[in-house]
Formats: sequence, C-alpha cells, structure tokens
Amino acid sequence: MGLNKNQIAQRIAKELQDGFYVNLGIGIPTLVANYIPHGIEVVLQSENGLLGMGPFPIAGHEDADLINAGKQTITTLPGSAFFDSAMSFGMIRAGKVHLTVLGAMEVAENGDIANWKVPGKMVKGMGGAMDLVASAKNIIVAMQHTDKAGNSKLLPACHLPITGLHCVKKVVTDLGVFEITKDGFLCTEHAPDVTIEEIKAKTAGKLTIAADCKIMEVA
Amino acid sequence: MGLNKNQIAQRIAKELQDGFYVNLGIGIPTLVANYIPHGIEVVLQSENGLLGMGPFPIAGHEDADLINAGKQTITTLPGSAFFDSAMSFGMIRAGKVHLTVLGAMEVAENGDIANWKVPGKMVKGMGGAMDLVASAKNIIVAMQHTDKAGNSKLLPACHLPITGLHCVKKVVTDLGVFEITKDGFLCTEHAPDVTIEEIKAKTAGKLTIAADCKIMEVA
Amino acid sequence: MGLNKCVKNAEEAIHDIQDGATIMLGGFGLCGIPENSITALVAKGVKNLTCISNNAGVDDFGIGLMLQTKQVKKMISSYVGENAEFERQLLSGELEVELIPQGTLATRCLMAGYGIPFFPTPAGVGTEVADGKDTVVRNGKTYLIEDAFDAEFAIVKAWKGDTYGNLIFKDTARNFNAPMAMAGKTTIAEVEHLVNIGELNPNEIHVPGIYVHRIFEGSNYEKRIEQLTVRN
Amino acid sequence: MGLNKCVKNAEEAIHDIQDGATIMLGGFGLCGIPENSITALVAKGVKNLTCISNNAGVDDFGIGLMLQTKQVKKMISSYVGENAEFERQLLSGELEVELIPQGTLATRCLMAGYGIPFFPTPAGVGTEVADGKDTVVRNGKTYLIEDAFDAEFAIVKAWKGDTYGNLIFKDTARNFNAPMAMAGKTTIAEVEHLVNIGELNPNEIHVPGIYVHRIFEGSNYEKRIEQLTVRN
Repeated sequence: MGLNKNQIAQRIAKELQDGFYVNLGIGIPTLVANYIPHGIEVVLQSENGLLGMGPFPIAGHEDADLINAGKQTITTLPGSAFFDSAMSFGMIRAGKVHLTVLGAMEVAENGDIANWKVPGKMVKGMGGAMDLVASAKNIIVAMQHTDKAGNSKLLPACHLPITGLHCVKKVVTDLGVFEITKDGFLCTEHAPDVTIEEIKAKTAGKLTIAADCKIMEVA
Repeated sequence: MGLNKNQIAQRIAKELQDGFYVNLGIGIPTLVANYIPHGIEVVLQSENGLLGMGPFPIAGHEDADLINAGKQTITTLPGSAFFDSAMSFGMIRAGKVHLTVLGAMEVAENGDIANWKVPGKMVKGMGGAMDLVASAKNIIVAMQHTDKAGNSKLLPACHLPITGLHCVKKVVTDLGVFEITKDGFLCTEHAPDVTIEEIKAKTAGKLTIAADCKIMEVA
Repeated sequence: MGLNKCVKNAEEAIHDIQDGATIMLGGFGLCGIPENSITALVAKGVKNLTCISNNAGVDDFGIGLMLQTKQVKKMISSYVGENAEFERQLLSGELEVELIPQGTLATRCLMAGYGIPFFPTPAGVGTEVADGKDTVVRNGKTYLIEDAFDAEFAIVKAWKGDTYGNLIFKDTARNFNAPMAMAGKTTIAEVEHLVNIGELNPNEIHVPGIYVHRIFEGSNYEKRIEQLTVRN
Repeated sequence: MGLNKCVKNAEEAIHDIQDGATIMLGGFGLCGIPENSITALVAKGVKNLTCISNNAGVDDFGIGLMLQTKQVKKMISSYVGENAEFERQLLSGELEVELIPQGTLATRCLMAGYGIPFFPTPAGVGTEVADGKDTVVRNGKTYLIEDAFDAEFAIVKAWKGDTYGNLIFKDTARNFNAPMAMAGKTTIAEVEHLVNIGELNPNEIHVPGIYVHRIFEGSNYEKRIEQLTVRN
C-alpha cells in the first residue's frame, strides 16, 4: 500500500533537529509542519519574507498582508521576523537554512532534480525552487515513488527540464527512504507492507538496499 | 587675498539645488551646510548611515549612537532615515546622491583626484572617498589653490596616489571656480582681489579663462 | 519644495509612463500589490509594457487586469500560475514571458539599487535558465552571472510613507516592494497611510526616501486574499 | 532549546575564538562597537588576530585595547587614524594593515551574508586598491571584482535583541554591525537590552536571528564619544 501523504510528512519530520531553520515547499512538504517532534524547536522560513511561520489564522483573523509562499493566510509566532525577498534569498543562498523540503517530478540517482516544467504543459515558473536547490546544504524531496501512469520518478537521469544539479540528499516516497550516494539511491527504510521487490521494480535509477534496511515507523 | 574657508563653502553652497541629496566630506565641505540658500531644501547624507543630518546637538543632548562620518555628535531632522553602511554605499554607488563635495590634495586637469595618501606620511586610509568619487555623478572639490609651500594643487596630472579617475566636475579654491573640461581647467569665476595673472601663475594644469569670467559673489 | 515627493493620486504618479515602458511592480501574489497604480495604468491604456513582477496577478485582479486589456507585451516573473487569460495569451503568442528564479529576480532588483551591475548566483546552473549566460566557478561551485535590472519605473505599495518618500512595509507585504523601490530610475510609491515628515521613526524605515521619487496615499484598497486558509 | 542563542556573557560568547582567528568587529569609529566582547578578547589574550573593522579604535578604547596588548596581527579597515600605538606598530612592522574603501568593506560583508561570492564595484579603479584585482567593463564603466569576506567570527553590538538572536540597532550605531552580523560563520551579538521572544515587533527587526548564533546582554557600556561637538 505504501504511505499516504501525511505519513511521508511524518517521516520527514524526523529529520528535523533542534534549532533548525527549515524551508518547506508547497504540497506534502507543508504537512511536515504538523509533525514537528516534541521537545525540539524549529523555525519555518517562508521565502516571501518571514522567519517563524505560525499556523493558519483563526477564521476572521486572516490578514492579506500576512501570507506564506503558497499564498495562504498564516500567522506569526513569538520571535518571528519579516524581511524582503532579496534578504530572504540572501539567507537561503548563504546557507543559513538548515533543511529544505520540496516536492519533485523526478529525482536522478546523482541528486539532480526536476520539478518545475513539463514540456507540452503550461509552464507556471520555477518560483524559488531553483534558488533553494542551488543553495541549500540539505535537501530532502517528498514525492510519490511513481507517477500516475506507474512510471518510476527515481531515475538514472532526469528526463524533464532540470531544476538543479547534484543537490538532493534524500528522497522520502510512499515506498521508502532513499539516500543519494555516489552509488545512486540507497534504500535505508521501506514502508510497512511494501516489499523490497516492489521498491526494486518501481525504481528505475541505480538502487542499493542497505544491509540494515528497516521498516519505517509511522503512525 | 583670496577667499577664506567659509567663503569657499559659501560659494559651493550656490551649487545646491532644491531637492538635492548631498554628501559633504570632512573639512571645508562640512561648512557648506551653513550656507544652504534660503528657499531650497536639501538632505545631507552621512555615509555612516543617515539621511537628514541635522545640526550639532545642544550641550547635554549629545548621543554616542548618533554621529556623522567625521565622528562628530549630530542630530536628526524630521524626515531622517537610518540605514546600515552597506545600504549607504549602495545608494552612493547607484548614483542616488546628487552632489558630493570633498577636499583634495591634488586635482588633475582631466578630473583625477588625489586626497588620501601622502608617501612618507602615516596613511590613515581612504575611508569612503574612493567609493564616493567612483560613483557620484557630480563631484565638487573644495580646497586651497596651492599647498603650504606655494605649489599648485591644480595639476597636469596627479603626483600623489590617485583616489579616483576622471571624476571631479568642478573645483572651488580660495582663488576661483574651475570647471573640468576636456581642455583642462576652465576658470569661470575669480575671487575678489585676485587677478587672472595670479591664477595663471598658481595653476600648473592646463588653464583657460572663460570669456565671461566674473568675480565671485561672496559675503 | 524639492523634497516633497507627493503627487495627488495614481493618475498623476504614472502620467509619464509611455507605451513600451519597462515597469517593475511590487508584490508577491496579490500581497502588497500597487492596486491604485494598476487601476490607473489600465485607465491610461498604455500599451506594450514590459512588466517585471514576481507574479502576474489573477484573471480579475492585479496585473491580470492589464492582461485583460492586452497592455502587457512581456512579463518577467518567477511564477505565473492562477491566470487563465495569461495562459491564453501565452499560448497564442500574444504575450512573451521570461521566467527567472525568484531569488535571482529579487537580487537583480537589489543590485540595481546598490549600483552593482551584475552578480553571481548558483540558482539555475545546469538548467535552461543558464542558456546564453556566462558562468564562473568559485571554490568548486558554479555560478551564473546575472545582471542588475535596468527599469525606467518601479511601482511599489507600502504601508506607511512620509512626504520625503521614506517607506515602511507591513509583514510579508514587504516582499519585492522594498528591493524594487530601490531599483527604479523613477520609483512611485503608493501607501496606505501618508504622513508628515517626523511622524516615522527613522530607525524603522525600510526604504529611505532617497530611492523614492513620487508618493501618494492610495484609496479603496481591496487587499484581496488569494488563498484564504484558516485553522480548523 | 535549540533556538535560544543566549550565552551568559562575553567570556562565554568568545570562548572558542583561537589564536590566528579572523574576526569582524562592528562599529564606526567608537560608535556601536562591541565593548564587552573586546574586553573579553583582551582578557582571554588570544593572539595573531586578523580584525576586519572599519576603524581601529583609539589608543585606550575599542580595538585600540587589543593593539596595546599586541593581539592583532592584521587590520582590514578603511580608516585607521586617531591611534598612536597603531601607528607605532605599523611603522615598526609589527602590524599588517590592508586598507580598503569603506563601501567595499561594507559590501564585502553584505555579500557574504547574501551568499554572493564576489561583486563588481567602481571604487578603487585606477588606484593602488586595484593592484592585482580583476577588472571588468560594463556600459563603458570599469569595475573591480571584489570578494565577499570569509570570516569565522563576526562580533556585533545591537541596541535590542531577543533570545532567538533577532537584532535591532539604534541610530547610526547600525553602521557595519548589520552587514557584519549577516557575514559571520559564527555571529556573536552583544546587546544593550536582551528581551524575550515576542517582545520585538517583527516588522522592525534589522537582522533576523537566523544570522545570529550567540547573544548576550552586555554591561557597563561606556559608549565613548570620539568627537563631542555641540551647537554654539
């Protein structure tokens, strides 16, 4: 069966460390904020100009001047700071953000990522994705293991237009956790009810199963 | 006799135009602030991070956190804004300052300026002078026409280490007003009691006397 | 007096924007967009504009209004979704679009305001964004060389401003408004609250008035919310 | 907790600064200098420091104190007057000095904080500052290529700060403190008023805490005035 989106987010949340500044992309990455482990503090960076993104506002308290990078109304938290878009990408480029989580259409076994453009479809733009992937020290991709047609999204090389080169450190999919190593994808965890055989069948890129590959712990 | 320092400053103040943002260097340039013509408004930029430099404080009201580029205690004015040193030189580099007035040891007939270093003497540094002369659109030099030994400071070429190339637009000295043209110094005004002969004798660089060269009006 | 940057309204502020002009427009999505100035640009009917703006509005608000009236020749943006008319014009070839990374967009504005004509950024290396651009390697990392923008006009929206043009933004509406305000050869600021000099704390100013050429107090701000999301 | 950047005092803040370190020190003249940290550096007796600071203090205050104790190997500054011991060490060859234009100094800090490894500036073209540097011509104007700083430590002084390291500066004491705070691999901030999170207005923060690694409330600020000038 594999994990649902919330479970993927829950697994990625375990990568958070106390004191991390974190940028969460749109989609599954946003859900990671719901699973921040107890006992640690992290600050969410929204690249439109906020450190310390809080939860959605209570109905009636929304403010058009206070949105996140997905254009959703949000709130601040104690310790928040606002800044402009140039400083926002300045801190991203300078490597001050510890962890970036984003979605992808394809990830290559060398860490290349494609997530902004599908030939033949209306191109909406890369937004901040190219800046994030080119600058972040630690990038985790959250995505489904295969596309709707069942094709693997973990590939020997990206087919779609590239967003960034050699940047992804880890991929968490509905099937498992995959580190990018110099030998390609290293499966370190697999989802409950998902067999290694299924992972092998659905991974087009070079795949190694870790000797201590374990079952993902998700609720 | 020539002009005194206050008269040089007074003459330069006539170059101010309504709405100008102005950077005044240390020495005679600072005195220009005392002669802003009635009926015009200018904003003084202090490159340590202030637009809208006001007068010195009343005794007892000085604030160690509020100084000018000469490290003197100052005040703000209504409409002042503080910023950091990077933005300060950003606005200078971007040409937002309309007029820069600074002192010099030597000015060459092509507009080169030397004002930061004398070989054999302790070098204190260029401070913001190289940024200002390299960026400002309109640079006026305020200085004595000759050095203490009587040598001309308006030269065919600078002998001292250069601060900036081809940047000075006008020089106001105790003897007169000199525009930098492609034909060298053009004397457009001379001080009362100063003869054209004296100016010629004390100007080592190529000098032309304007056909309509007139007597400087100073109090 | 020369330091009073006040103009009566948006119409006067944009009076000299001509057909074919390049205009920066502040805002992120619909957050912090210069609503009054956009309305005035639509009313003026100026054509063939090149608009530098992170987004292109929605069909019936923001830059979308200028797309409806076909005033835009080219958009330079990082993300242009949420706009059917935009898509139609793009597919039909009526509209030219240059997509650039969001951080590159913001930094090209900032650098214009800082008088730095180009800068290296790793964003876009190895992608089609790199096509035709110079690259340079520093400490083993590759960078693209990107140019500062050179725009005749920047139109921004601030929360408060004084008659000298000093600006304070509110919350995430600062976004591109601050760097664009610094980047325009002529910068027009519309503000929710125009105050006299002396009423803003000089420590709290985000963009000093030296960067701002015209300012007016806007009216009837709709401040539309693109994605209303509330807590369960 | 991980986001609480508080340390007890200057001694703890600088505990891991070792002989030979490169340190940025904020301030302009004696305005906004990190007094407590300088005192702690003198007490620790760390040697062979490279100090990046716009000025070098006066004989008996600021970085001058570290010159008296001969802790500084090299100064990178724009202006170093007003200091007899500095002059003596320079002339005797004990002290190395690199003079760079003030705007270049500030921008080399900013660019470090923005992850931009180099930038072009017209400052210093045609002067000895240009020696050995690459130049580039854009639109007929020549620029020097200058590198962003790469400093292990930045030590700055702010007016207010919270436990997350968000900083607010006062008046012209912002100067180099803001860009240096952004530039340090480890940034130490001493503040006059340390407050809890939630006490600073997020719109008024000059340097967000993401750039700051250690913060403490200083004590006994002398805030010496270098040129006391008053109205007649």
